[in-house]
Amino acid sequence: MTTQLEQRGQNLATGKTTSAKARWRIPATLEVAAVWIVVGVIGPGLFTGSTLFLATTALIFVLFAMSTNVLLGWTGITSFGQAAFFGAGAYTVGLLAPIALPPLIQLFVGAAVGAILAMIFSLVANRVTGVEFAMLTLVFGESISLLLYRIPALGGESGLPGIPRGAIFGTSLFSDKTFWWYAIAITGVLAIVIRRLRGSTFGASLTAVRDNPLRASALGINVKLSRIVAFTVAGLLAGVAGALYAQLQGIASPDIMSWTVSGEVIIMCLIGGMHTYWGPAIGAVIFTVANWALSNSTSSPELYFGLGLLVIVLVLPEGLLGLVPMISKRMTRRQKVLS
Amino acid sequence: MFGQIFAALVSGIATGMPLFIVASGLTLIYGVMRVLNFAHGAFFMIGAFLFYNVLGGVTGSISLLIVGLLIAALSVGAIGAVSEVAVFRRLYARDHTTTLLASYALLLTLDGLVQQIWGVSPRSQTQLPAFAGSFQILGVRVATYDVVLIGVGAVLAIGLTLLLQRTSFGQTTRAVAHDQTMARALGLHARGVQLAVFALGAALAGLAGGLISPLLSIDPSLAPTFVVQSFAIVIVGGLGSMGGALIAALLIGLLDSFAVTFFPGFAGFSLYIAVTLVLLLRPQGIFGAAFASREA
Amino acid sequence: MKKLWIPITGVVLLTLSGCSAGSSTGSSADSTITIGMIAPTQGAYAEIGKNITDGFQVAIDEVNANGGVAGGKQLAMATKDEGSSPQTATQAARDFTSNGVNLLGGLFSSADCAGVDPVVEQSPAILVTASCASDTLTGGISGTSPFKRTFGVAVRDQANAQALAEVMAQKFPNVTNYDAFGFDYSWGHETWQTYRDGLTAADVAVQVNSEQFVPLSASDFHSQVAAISGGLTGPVASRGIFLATFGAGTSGFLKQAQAYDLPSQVALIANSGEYYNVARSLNGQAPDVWNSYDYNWAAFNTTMNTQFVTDYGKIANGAKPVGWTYQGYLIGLSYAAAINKAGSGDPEAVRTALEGVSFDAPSGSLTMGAASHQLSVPSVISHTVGDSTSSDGVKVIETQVVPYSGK
Amino acid sequence: MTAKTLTVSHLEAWYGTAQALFGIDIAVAEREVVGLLGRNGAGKSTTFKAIMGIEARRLGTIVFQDREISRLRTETIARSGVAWVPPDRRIFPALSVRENLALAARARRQPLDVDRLVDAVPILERLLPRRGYQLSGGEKQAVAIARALAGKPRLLLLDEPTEGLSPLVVQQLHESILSLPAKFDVSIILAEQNLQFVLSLTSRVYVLDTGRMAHEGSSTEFANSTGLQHQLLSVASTSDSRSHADH
Repeated sequence: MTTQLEQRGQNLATGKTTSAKARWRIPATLEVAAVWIVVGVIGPGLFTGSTLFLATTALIFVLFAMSTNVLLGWTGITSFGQAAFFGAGAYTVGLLAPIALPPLIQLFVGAAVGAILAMIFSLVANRVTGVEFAMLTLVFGESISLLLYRIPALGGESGLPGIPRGAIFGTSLFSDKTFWWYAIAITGVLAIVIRRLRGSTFGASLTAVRDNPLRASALGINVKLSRIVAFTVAGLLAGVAGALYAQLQGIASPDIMSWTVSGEVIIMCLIGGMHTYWGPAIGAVIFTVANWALSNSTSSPELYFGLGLLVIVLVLPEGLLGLVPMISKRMTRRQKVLS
Repeated sequence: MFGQIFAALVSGIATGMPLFIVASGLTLIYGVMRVLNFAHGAFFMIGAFLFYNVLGGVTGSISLLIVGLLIAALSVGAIGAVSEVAVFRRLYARDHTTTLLASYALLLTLDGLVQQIWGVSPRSQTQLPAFAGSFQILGVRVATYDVVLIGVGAVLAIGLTLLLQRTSFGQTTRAVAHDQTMARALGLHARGVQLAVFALGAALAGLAGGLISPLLSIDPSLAPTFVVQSFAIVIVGGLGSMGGALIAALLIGLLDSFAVTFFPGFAGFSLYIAVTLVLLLRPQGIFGAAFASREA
Repeated sequence: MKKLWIPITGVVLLTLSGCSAGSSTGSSADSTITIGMIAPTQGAYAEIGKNITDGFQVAIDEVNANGGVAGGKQLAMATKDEGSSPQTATQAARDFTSNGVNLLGGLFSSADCAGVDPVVEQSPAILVTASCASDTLTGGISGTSPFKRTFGVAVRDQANAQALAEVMAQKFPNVTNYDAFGFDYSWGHETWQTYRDGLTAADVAVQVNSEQFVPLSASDFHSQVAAISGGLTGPVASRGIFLATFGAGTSGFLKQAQAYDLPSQVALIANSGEYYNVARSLNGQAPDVWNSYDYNWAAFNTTMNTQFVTDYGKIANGAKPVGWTYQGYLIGLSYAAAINKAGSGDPEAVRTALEGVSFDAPSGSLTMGAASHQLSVPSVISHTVGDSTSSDGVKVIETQVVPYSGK
Repeated sequence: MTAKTLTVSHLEAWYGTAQALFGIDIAVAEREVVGLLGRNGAGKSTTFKAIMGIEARRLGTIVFQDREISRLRTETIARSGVAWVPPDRRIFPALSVRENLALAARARRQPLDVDRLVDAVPILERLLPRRGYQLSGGEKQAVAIARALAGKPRLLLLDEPTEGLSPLVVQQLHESILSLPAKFDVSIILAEQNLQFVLSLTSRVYVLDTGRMAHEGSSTEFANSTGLQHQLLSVASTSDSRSHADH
C-alpha cells in the first residue's frame, strides 16, 4: 500500500503519469502552453454567441478547479470553503468597480484578498485536520457568505451588479471575443505557473505531506507550514478566478459564496481525476457544460447529475482521466492476478 | 429578566431537541462507518413526504400518527440499506472526501427523485389536535408539540445509548466501529452490522422527517436545510458520541435562542461560532471519541 | 497524453447535445412570434416559476384564440431555467438571444434581474420582468428606469408594503405593538421599514417589540417564535405581527406560531409579498392574515378577470391564479399590446411600443410608464383565513384594491 | 502422521502490487504446535493474514479441516474455526474484557465458558470487569489469547505473542500455551522472533526467508543446527513491520 502511494507520489512530483512511459517527452510547460494556445485559437471559431460566453465561464472554472486541486489532489486537504476565496476575488472586483482600475490590477487585488483571507484562515485553523478541518472550512465559508447579507456595502441578495469589464492596453474587453482572449491569456499563464509549481520541490513536498505527514516531517518538511502555504496558494488562485468571473459576468452575487459552489468545484476535480494535472481542468469543462445542458433539457437535472456523479465516484475512483492508464494497462497486460 | 432567561432556556431546548432527533442517525452512522452522509437531509425530506402521503395531510389520531411514523422510518430505513449496499459499502476503504462526495451525489439524486415523484408544490401536514396549541408554565408559553418532541428526543437518546452500551448488538457495533478487521477475524459479520447501522441511521432520519413535518413546509428545499446543522452537531458533539450529539444539539439550540432573545445581530451566526470555538479549542469535540475510543 | 481523446470526445458530445437541446427554440416561421420566458423550473422556487409561465401561457392562448397579434401572427412561448443565481439567469438570456429570441420575459428574483438587466441592455433583446420589484431595478422612485430595455409588471415591493400600512392604519388604528419577522436580506428589512414608516405617517404610534430576521434558507424558527411569544406586551387588541417573508418561510413561521397559539394572541398578522399559495398549502388551517400583493382572484369583478380565472383553472386543475400567475399573464398582455401597436415582433419596434402602451387587464386599464417602464398595477389587500370546506382551503374574507400611486 | 488440521499449498500473496509470499507450504496436524520463524519482514504476519483472508490478495490452496477456505471471507474463515491473535493484540478498548470474550464466543455461536478460559489463562479472572484500554501489554496478550480461545477454535494463529513482554510474563505465557492443545483440542502455529520460546513449545518449525520457505524440519534438529540458525535468522531484530497492521 505504502509503496504504491510512494510511487504515485514520485510520479506526481516528477509530473509523470503511470501510463506514460514515453520515450520522448515534450517539456511540461510547453505542453500546457500548446493546449491553451490551441483552445484559445479554436474557441472563437467553434463557439459563438452564448456558447462562447459559456466556454469563457468554463475556462474560469478550470482555473478555480486547478486552484482547489492544489489542496485536494496535491496536499490531501479537503476544503468545503473554497467558494469563500473565489467569492472574495469577485467581490473585490465589485467593490473596486467605482474606482475603474485596470482589469489586471483588479485581478492582482482580487488575488491578494483571496490569498490573505486564506492565509489568515489556515493560520487559525491549522491545528485541525481531516474531516474536522473540512467542517471548519464549511463553517468559515458559510459565515463569510452570511456576512454578505449583514454588511450593507456588499449589496445583500443583489450583490454588486453592473461591474464594467474595462479595457486592457487600450482594447476594450466589452465584446465576448476580446474577453475570451483576455481570459485565455490569464488562465494560460496561471496554468503554466501551476504546472511548474507541481513539478517543483514545493509540489513534491505537498505530495509527501499528503501521503504520509509523519514521514514528511521526518524528512525535514515543515508539515504545518506546507499546509498553510498550499492553502494560501489555493486561495490566491481562487481569488484570481473569482475576480475574472466577476469581470465576465458583470456582477458579484452572494450565490457564488454558497457551500454548494465549494462542493461543485470539488466535484469538478473528482470528475476529471484529482491525481493528474489535466483532471481538474477536464472536470471543470465537463461539469460546466453538463450543468448547462441538463438544466434546460430535463425537469430534474439533479437526478441525472447525481446519478452520473455516483457512477464516476464508484466506477472511476481516479476520475475520467483514470480511464487512460486503466485502458492502456488492459491493452498491454492481459493477464490478471486473481484477487 | 428571569422570565426572559427562563423562556430562552425552554425555547432553546425546544429548538435543540428536533436537531438532535435529526442528527442522531447521522451520529450513529458516523460513529460506526466514519461516513458523514450528506444524503441524510434527503432521507429526512423523504421521511416528511412519506409521512404526509400516508396520512394525506391530516393527522387523525395518535395511532395513525404512529403508523405514519413507522412507515416513514421503515421505508427510509430500506432506502438507507439500499444506499449502503449500492454506494457506501464500496467506499469505506476510500478517503473521506470521496465518501462525502458520494453522499452529496446521493443527495442530488434523491432530491431529483423526490421532485419527480412529488412535484414541486409545497405541502403541509396538519397537527394532531391533541398535540396542537400551547400552555403556560411559570409565565412562559410552551408549545404542546415541543414537549412531545423533547420527550421523543429523550427516549431516543436513552434508547440508543442502551442499545449501544447494553445489548449484544451494541457490543458488536462498537467492536466493528473500532476495528473492523479484528471484528471480522473473530467471525463477526461486520458487513451485516454496517448495513444494520446504516439502515437504522436512515430510519432515524425518516422518523425525524415525519415527526418534524407538522412544523415545516414540506417541499424539495427541505433536504439541505438540516444537513449543515446536523453535521455541526456531529462534529461539536465529538464524532460518533450519542451523548455528545445530544449535548451539542441542546447547546446549539440554547445558543440560538439566547442570541435571538438577547443579541439578535448574532442570531444567524450562533451555530458557526459554536462549531468554530469547539473545533479550535477541542478538535475532538465535546465528547471526543467516546463512542469507540481510538488508541492512536 | 495521446489517450486524451476519450474525455475530449466526451466534452464534444456533451457540447453538441447541449447545443441541440438549446437550439430548438429559434423563431421558426414568420407567422409565429416567440417570447423567451426565464423562470425557475427546478428547486425551491420551481412552483413559482410554473405559476409565472402558466400565467403567460394563459395570456398568449387567449390572444391567439382572438386572432393573434399584428395581423394574425401567433404568440409562442419558449422557456429556460432561471436557476438559482444571476449567472444561470444571464446564461439563459444569452442563449435566447443567440438563438434569435429577442423578446424576453419572466425572472423571479430581483437579484437575478440585477444580473440580467445590464446584459440585456447591451443586447438586441428586450425584457419584461415578472416579480423583480426591487426599487433599484425600475423607475419607481426616480420616474426614469435605469435600463432602457427592461420593463416591469410587478407592483414595487415598497408600494405593496405602503398600501398595506395605509389599510392597516385605517382598519386597526389601535394596533401599535409590533413584532416583525422577515428574511434577512434587503427585501425583508426594507419591506418592514416601509410598512413601519407607512404606519407612522398614518399617525399610528408604532412600538416595536422585536425584529427577527432569518436566512432565506432557514426552516426552523423555534427560537424566533418563542422570543416573539415571550415578549408580547399590552392588550391583545394592540398587538400585531408583520411578516416580510414568502413561500416556505411564511408557512413554516405560521405553523410554528400556531403551535404557540400566537395567532390568537394578536389582533392582526400582516404580510407583504405573495401569500395566497402559502394559505392554500396549509390545508385549510391558515390563520387570519392580511396580505398585500399584486393580485387576488376575488378582488376584481370584471369579465376579463372571470375569463382569466376560468382559463387558468383549466390548465391547473381548477386552482386559482396567484400573484405570480398574474404577473406572467400581464407579461403576455403587455407584449401582445406592444406588438399590436408596433405591427411587428421586431424588438426595437416592440421596445418603443411598450413605452406608454395601454391595455385592458383584469384590474382595469393598465399603462406601461413611458419613462419608468413600470406597469400601473394596483396593490391588492386581501384578508383571508383557512377554510377546510373551500375547494382550495382558503376563504377570502375581504379584498381592497389600492390604486397605483405612480411613485 | 495424524489427521491434518491445516494444509497450505503454494500460497502466494501480495501487498498492493508487491508480492510478499512466493509459494508457501505448511501442514499442521491435530493438536500440533508448529513454529513459524524468520527474520523481520520474512512474511510471517503476511502468512497469517493470507490464511485469515485479511488484506493481502492471495493465490494457492488452504485446506482447513477438509475444507478449501482460500476463497472465503475473513468472518467465514473465523467461524469455521481459525482464530488469529495479531501481534498488536487489538483488544477492543471501549469494551470490557468480559465483553471482548463474549463477542468472540457469540461470533462462533459458542456459550462463553469463562471458567475454562481462566483455567488456561489465570490472570484473566481479575481482568474481567476492566475495559480494553485499561490493560497493560501483558494483560492484553493474555486477553487476546483468551478471546481467541473463547470461540473454541481448532486452529490458533499466534503472531509474536512475546513481543514487548517482560521475562516473567513470557514465562506465564509459555505455561499457558503449553497447556492449550490438550485443554482446548486446538492446533497452533506460533510465529515468533524469540527462538528459545518457539523451540521449547513446538515439535516442528518452518523458516521463512523473504517470502519463501527456506527450511522445514523438527525443532530439535533446528535447535542443534547453529549453522541454519545463523544463515536464516542472523539479523533478527526486535522491531517488526508493525505499520502494516494499522490499516
